Amino acid sequence: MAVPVRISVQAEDFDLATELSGFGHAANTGATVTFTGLVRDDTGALQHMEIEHYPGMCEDAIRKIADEAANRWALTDCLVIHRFGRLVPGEQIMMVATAARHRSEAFAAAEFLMDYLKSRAPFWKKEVTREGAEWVAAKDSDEDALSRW
Amino acid sequence: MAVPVRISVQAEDFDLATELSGFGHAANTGATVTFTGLVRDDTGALQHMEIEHYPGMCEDAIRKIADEAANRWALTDCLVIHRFGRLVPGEQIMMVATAARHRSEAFAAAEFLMDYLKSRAPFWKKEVTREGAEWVAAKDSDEDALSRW
Amino acid sequence: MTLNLLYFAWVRERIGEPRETVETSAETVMDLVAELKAREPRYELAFSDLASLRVALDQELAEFDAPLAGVREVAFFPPMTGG
Amino acid sequence: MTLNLLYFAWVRERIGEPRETVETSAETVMDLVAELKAREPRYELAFSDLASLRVALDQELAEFDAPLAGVREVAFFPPMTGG
Repeated sequence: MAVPVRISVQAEDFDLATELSGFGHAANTGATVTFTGLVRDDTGALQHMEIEHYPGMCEDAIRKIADEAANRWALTDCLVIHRFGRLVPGEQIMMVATAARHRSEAFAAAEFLMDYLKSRAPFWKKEVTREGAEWVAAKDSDEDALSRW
Repeated sequence: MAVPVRISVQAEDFDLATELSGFGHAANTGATVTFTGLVRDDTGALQHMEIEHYPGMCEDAIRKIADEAANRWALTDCLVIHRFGRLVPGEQIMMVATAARHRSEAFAAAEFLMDYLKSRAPFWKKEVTREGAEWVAAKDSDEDALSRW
Repeated sequence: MTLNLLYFAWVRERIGEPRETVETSAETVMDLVAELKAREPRYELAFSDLASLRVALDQELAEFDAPLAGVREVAFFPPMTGG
Repeated sequence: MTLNLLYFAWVRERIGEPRETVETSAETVMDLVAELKAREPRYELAFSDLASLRVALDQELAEFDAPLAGVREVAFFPPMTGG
């Protein structure tokens, strides 16, 4: 299917509005969903986050996930942006956007994308605080989340 | 809880970017989800859609739904905009935005809002084609969707 | 008692006006509906299938057997189709 | 055969470099890991718990018993934490 799937793996920040201009404009689009992930700092201790990535594999891995979502839910548009490098609290880490005929398809595809990006896209997060640096551990629940699809 | 919940029932179109400027900026926000509903025209026959609403009840009904979502998923921000009046294909009908600590909460709250707005917010859609006008019938599936919450 | 009645969507179209004020001694919504249906064929038509109707009392969804005591505004409409 | 090895996140930090080229006759990923572990303590440390490691062959996720025939790039890393 000729679903437009756009993917960007980048160090630069992105602007949701700019990225969404022209998104989901097919006449058969009835619903668009966006997800934006941000660097959270619950305790005030986080200085920055460092996101490492596997450049060669990243875009391919994301494209496979996005293509599957696009086909499975007959998306009319699909966008994934994921950043790497140093990010401070409050900064945007990544976003996905999905467009479909109905809301249930747009929501399901966006959640599917997030679940798979979480544990199948080659990124690794390290949190740097005054006390030191620590790699964010993958959660069992992230792996479990895949079983629902 | 002092969750900021913003609601607008309006005839005018809205700009997602403008509405989201300053949205979800609390330090404990890790995820934001937006949903936008658009006037779909699968067949090319739709001339316009007319959305009737119950002015006195609308905002209260939406606020109750949004407050419940905000409390249930500990939202850090919440926005609902719903338009009424005459809309042509491709136009935006409504949007919701949710901000939370984790993605699962932001997604669940957005889907909950949509499910409840669909059959508990006093709006009625009429589709006008060259052949005439028809009120959009509520679907059993919309009512059924509420049972999952 | 005096009630403000509001009609929306095809209920409004069948009755032919969006609102009216009635004097009634109906005790429940159902009683009120019976009174209205007895008035004119357009009400009979609008209220012919209660299963396809919803009612709000003072802007809160209610059941058709709900009492009207203290109520000021009664709205009749088909199932909502927001979102 | 010549293999390009890539290391990410704490695997990279334990081994002390992001990439290297090795000559090996290992038949599977597991054989390769055994060879590396025998080389130096830093490899022993990096590969001490395979359950906490993932491997990609030519940029596709694979199992540790996968054959290396025809492979050019092997990447080792902890479970991914994207999104």
